[in-house]
Amino acid sequence: MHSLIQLSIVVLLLPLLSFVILIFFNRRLPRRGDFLGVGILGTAFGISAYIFWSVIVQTYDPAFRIAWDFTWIDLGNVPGVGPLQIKMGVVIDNLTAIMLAMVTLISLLVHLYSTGYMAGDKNYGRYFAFLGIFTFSMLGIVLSDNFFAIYIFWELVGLSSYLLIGFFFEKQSAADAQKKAFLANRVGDIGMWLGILILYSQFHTFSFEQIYANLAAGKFALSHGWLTAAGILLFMGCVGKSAQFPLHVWLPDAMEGPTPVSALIHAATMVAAGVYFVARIFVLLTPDALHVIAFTGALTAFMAATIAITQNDIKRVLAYSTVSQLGYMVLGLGVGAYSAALFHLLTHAFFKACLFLGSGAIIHAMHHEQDMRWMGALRKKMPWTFATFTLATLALAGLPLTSGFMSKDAILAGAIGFAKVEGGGIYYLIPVLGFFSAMLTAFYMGRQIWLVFFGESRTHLKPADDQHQDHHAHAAHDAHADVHHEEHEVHEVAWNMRAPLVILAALSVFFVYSPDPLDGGKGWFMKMIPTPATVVGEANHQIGDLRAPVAAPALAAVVPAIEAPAAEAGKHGGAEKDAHSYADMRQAEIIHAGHAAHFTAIYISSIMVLLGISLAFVVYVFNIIDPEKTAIAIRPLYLFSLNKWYWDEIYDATFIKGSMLIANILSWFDTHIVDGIVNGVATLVRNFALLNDAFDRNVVDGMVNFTAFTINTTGAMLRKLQTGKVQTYIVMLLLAVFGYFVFYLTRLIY
Amino acid sequence: MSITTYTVIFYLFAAITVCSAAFVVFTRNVIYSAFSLLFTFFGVAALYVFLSADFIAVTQVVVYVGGILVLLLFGVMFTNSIMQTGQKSEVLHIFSGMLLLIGMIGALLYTFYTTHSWMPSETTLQGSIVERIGFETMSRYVLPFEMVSILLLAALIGAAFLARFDKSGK
Amino acid sequence: MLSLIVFLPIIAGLVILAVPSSQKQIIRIVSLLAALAQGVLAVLIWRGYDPALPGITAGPGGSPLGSFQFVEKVPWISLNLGGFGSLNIEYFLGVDGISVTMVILTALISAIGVLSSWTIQKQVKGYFILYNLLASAMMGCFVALDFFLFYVFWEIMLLPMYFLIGIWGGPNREYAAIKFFLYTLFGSVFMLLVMIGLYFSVLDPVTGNHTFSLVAMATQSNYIKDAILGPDNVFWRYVAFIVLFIGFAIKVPMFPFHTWLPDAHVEAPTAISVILAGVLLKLGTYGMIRINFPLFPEVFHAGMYVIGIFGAINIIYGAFCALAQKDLKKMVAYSSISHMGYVLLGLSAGNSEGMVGALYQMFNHGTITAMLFLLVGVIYDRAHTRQIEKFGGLASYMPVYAAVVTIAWFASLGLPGLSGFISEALVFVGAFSSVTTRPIAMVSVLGIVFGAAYLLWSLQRMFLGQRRADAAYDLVVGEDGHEHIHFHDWKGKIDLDGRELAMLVPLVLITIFLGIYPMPVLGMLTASINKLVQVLSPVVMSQM
Amino acid sequence: MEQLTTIGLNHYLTISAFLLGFGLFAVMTRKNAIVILMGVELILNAANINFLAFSKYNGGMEGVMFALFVIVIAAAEAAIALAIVINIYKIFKSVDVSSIDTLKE
Repeated sequence: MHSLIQLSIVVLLLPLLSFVILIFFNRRLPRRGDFLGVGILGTAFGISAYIFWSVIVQTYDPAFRIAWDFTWIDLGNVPGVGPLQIKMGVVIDNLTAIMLAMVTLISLLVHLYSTGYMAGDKNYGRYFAFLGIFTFSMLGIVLSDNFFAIYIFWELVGLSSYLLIGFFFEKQSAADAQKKAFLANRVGDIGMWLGILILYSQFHTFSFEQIYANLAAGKFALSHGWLTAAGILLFMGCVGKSAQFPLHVWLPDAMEGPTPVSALIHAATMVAAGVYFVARIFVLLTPDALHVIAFTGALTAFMAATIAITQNDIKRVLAYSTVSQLGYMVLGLGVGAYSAALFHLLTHAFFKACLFLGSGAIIHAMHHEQDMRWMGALRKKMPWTFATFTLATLALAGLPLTSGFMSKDAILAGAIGFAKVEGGGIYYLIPVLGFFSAMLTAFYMGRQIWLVFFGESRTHLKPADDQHQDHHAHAAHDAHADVHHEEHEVHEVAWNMRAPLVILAALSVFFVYSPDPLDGGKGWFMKMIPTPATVVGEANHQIGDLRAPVAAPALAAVVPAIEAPAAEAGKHGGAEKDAHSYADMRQAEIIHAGHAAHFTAIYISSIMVLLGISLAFVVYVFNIIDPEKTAIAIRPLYLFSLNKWYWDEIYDATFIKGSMLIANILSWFDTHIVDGIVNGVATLVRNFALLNDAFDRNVVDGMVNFTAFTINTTGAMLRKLQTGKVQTYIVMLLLAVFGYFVFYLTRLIY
Repeated sequence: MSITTYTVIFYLFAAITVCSAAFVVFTRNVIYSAFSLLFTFFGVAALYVFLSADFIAVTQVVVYVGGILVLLLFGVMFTNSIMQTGQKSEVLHIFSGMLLLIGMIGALLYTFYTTHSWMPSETTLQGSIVERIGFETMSRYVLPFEMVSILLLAALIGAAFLARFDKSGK
Repeated sequence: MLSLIVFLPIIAGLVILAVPSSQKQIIRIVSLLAALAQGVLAVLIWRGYDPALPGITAGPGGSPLGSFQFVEKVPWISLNLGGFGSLNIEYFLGVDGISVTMVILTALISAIGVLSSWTIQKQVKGYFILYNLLASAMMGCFVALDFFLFYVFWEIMLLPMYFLIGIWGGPNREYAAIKFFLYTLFGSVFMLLVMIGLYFSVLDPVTGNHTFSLVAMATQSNYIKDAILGPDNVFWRYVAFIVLFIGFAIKVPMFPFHTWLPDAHVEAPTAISVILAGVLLKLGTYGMIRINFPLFPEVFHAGMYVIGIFGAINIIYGAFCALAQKDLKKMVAYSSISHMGYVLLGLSAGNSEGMVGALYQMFNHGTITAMLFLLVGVIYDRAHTRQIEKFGGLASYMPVYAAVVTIAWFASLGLPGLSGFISEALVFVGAFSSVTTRPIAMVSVLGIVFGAAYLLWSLQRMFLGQRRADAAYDLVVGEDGHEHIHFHDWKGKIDLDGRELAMLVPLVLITIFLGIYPMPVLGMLTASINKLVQVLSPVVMSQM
Repeated sequence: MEQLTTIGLNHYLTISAFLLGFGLFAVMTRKNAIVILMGVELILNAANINFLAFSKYNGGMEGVMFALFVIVIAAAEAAIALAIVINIYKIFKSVDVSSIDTLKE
């Protein structure tokens, strides 16, 4: 076993240890054991950082990959298959190393931050325990080398998300939100599970490596459509977890959880797991599946952005922003901009965590006021928060010199290239939506910054009944809740909450990733995470001829990035496919086109972003356009956005109500029809029995009784003879003798 | 004694026997029955003599007339006060009784007279048989004899026991 | 060994018979000791079991004992029936991988059931005598290898169950007991007919006599060719399979024969619900695996998808019905129906993954549902109601209870890391891998979502949020200034007490352990299942 | 005439038949237990006559011996019977056998 593997397993198990200790002993430990959680995560981060350093910095090899597995379930010598084992294992490649470091870092920072944010909560210890199990599950997803393990941790992440969203379970809305989150995830999970099953049913293994090798070797016996279906179904897992359309509805509601949790789970890590998973399965996605993914991502990005511009809750804006950004990542994967999408995952994780933690700081300082309409003028009171929040906002909006700029542009460039390669037309919708969303992002983030940090303090504007309600809702968990909280001084948060903000903001700057602020492709990340070679070469024969592939020389020039993995795949699977299969060529083309579109994307996106920010300034700073009047002017659109495109209502009316209707119908069916039949049969049998009984009593018993009656009557008659007088008997005896005598004599005579 | 005298005497005794027996049965008075029975027993004893069984005849007289009849008279007197006028014995089943009486006698007589012709064997009992009875009793019939003696003894003791007046009862 | 484990409870029952009925504590302790001794024996059997030996059919060279273990075989009833030949019934016990897991489960659940019965106050003596009789019969069913013996145990089981529900049950107990009894009896009558048919169709290869031995019956070469259920008599073999299947399906219970289950569960006392869901339902599927399938492999093969469809109906239908329930126990009962659907689905797959999953699901459903019913019992003891709407916000006031409920609920909905997940996953893996049942598996996965829906919804309504206005309990402010919960006429501890923890903690630990490392159970199953799959596969059929 | 004058077996048999008939009649119809006993004696006598008659015309001693035993047993019977009748009288205060119908119960 490689020492890195050993270390990674230690990293994986450390948060679990934290969970086990804290869930059982938090009440016996000083400070409810928060130092333990932070310490353990610190250790984990230290080890992860070492792994990151060894893999990325020292080795610096795009094809780096080590794996180790063990037999978890041994099914013995299965008839028809042979020896069959289900294995569990760990794989470390560049992506894993980066994710490992990212997850542990953000988790560590969130742990640290939470010691301030959650201080005084009555379930303080349990909170850290839950953070521990979440981190464990998330690391599990990152490290897994097979579908089964990833599914397990996938669900466990769902559980930790459930537990943490519902951390303030006394609140009805929190309880609703946690259930909604879990169920929405489950819907995605069944798709993912079916996808896994399709692959397993063909190869009898869950391992990524073996499945890809088998696919590359063309051993997939089912039709090509099944493979596309498998890809789309697996993507459904991502739809659930990464809150893509149409399962995005749970993520905004998940903001009911504590804000650090939102930062860790619902911004940086868990929701990114979906994207990470799609990246893991990227090689088996057929072009058709990729199209579905691309459109889903684009639609999600656009839809969430339109919703975000009208939300008033500071966290909800960020939540929809997260959905939108996740849409970008998914879009990126869909269009084949693999590296860019993952790059965005990483950069987004940091700046979005920073934003959430910043918003948490604001909420904390504002005593659990979340509505931006009642904020304002926090710039001076919370300078640290303001600075970091702004930096992260710039990254999110995608202004140059930030990390977000590089990654987002890489995605958009990929999208343009994709549209070009696919032949334009409707495919241009994807980059268009992407750019439009970029503008909206800039707008709503500008709006947020302005509403929160600039202008006048509007705390006093809040309607009284609203306040009361709000206060009541938070009273259960807010140790700091003060009846006169508007009079309370708003001040900067303590160091343990400030430090994470600073670190995360620092990680939102371009030079961390690339020396060239305009091109992420020159940075270490894009170099270390090359687009892997696809394993679905079969498409060559079906649709390859329909579109003219680009010339082979052009290909050779743009595919250095995919050469190494392709060679590796060939080594493993003994791939018979020709190196220039359609899917491969398509991928190479897209990468090539993406590179070509790089500067186009930069220009367009910069313009859009500036447009968006300007619009925000026009509306909120210069007040040239009155937002309220505009809202009235375009009221249907405004309401459409404010009500989140009515998805909740639609789902409630269809799926929830529908399910309940079916449930009630079936339950009625069960008690009245099925059980009714049973009882009916029982009644029938009983009635038959009654009939039978009547028959029995009147006919059968009647006959019996008749016999008895006859005998009785005869007996009664004979009884007269039974006088008890001996003489009577003698008379009869003698009569009999005489009778015999006469009989005898007659016999004698004749 | 001529054969005619012999026959006449036989018929006389036969008549006495049958008529007295009929009287025993048909009279209502128990006392009359008892006395009438005396004649029957005598008649039967006489018939025994005709049948060369003089010893039996004597025994008949001794036992029946001396024993049984006295016993019966005692019984009558024990159970009925002799002065009582209602010494009449009730009857029942008179119809079937008569039917059977006539039918039975008729049938028997019919059988005796029509279906069988009795053939006397060459040797008949002649003269006194007392000696032979003694001989037979002590040889061939010694076991029945002894058993009957014991039975008689037991019966007599039992009868005495049964018929004794209960001292404690009264 | 097996005789001991089977008859130990009956011995305990006889001992109890001698104890005066006023000595309730002694009666309970005797039962508990018997159950614990049974548990020790089960562990010994588990330790002594060689997982490499497959069992299922006659062993190599037609050995009548097969590769069964802990075999006890003595002639039991031998009657000369003149023209019909002779009736040979054997006392034939033995275990293979399929039954040894069930033996362990039965021992475990029996012990938990005794603990759960501790609060029974009505006619304690009679209760425990019947309980021990039931425990013996269940164990007997799982180890009997003679069809007649199996049938005897099967029927014996009915009687105590009838009385336990009918005397110690809820308000509508007579109806439920009668329903249960009639339903099961209906099934067993068919079983009897098939059993006799099989007897006259099978010859013991060693003695040449007719035999009831299931081992001999599972080997197709032992059948007389033109006998009533011989290989030539295809029609009657189908009829026998269907009839036998219905007999077992009633016990499972399979839609549409399931309606006795909610009634029986709602009326039965907690311990009996635990036994019913934990062990009795397994007898249905166990019977299918032990008797129905290996005896009629070709019919099974033809009817795989039908069984699968019924499994899918069970899964989804049960989940929907559970979603609509207002009574918590009824909801759990319907969840049982749903979960037993997974077993059927796994069996219908006819491959190793599915069958191992089904068997493992049987084991896990036993432990998990036992937990669910115990938890329902806990709240029912306190609040005297099971209406979900009568609770709310319990998690704040009963944290330990809420934690255990959460674990149990999540185990039931198949959360990874808990045992239920692995079995469900294997069932789906198997069902999907089989071409026959693939479409069914694709529909059945909906059960995962709806399973989560009803469980989470009930969890939310009962434990999360705030106390409802019409809740079955009051809140009082204690001396420490905190709010506490108060149940009417409940004197005990508000949160779980020691006895309840003693019942629940082992189950929780087992659930977690087997969720992380399933091989202790799966390892015992695989050899037998692989052998069974081989027996059932059409290749083997054609070779006959 | 020959038949009438020559006394043969038939004469005795006829007498015995009459005695038997009267005896039976008494047993059947009379209510008084004593009279019934008398009827029984008549029957016994009828039998005895037959025994002796057959013995006479057969020449053997069996009938004689039988008759002797019958007489002895008749004596015993009479004694017992009378004792019983007296006991019945003591219990029922009557020798009317028609009122003694406890056998009916």
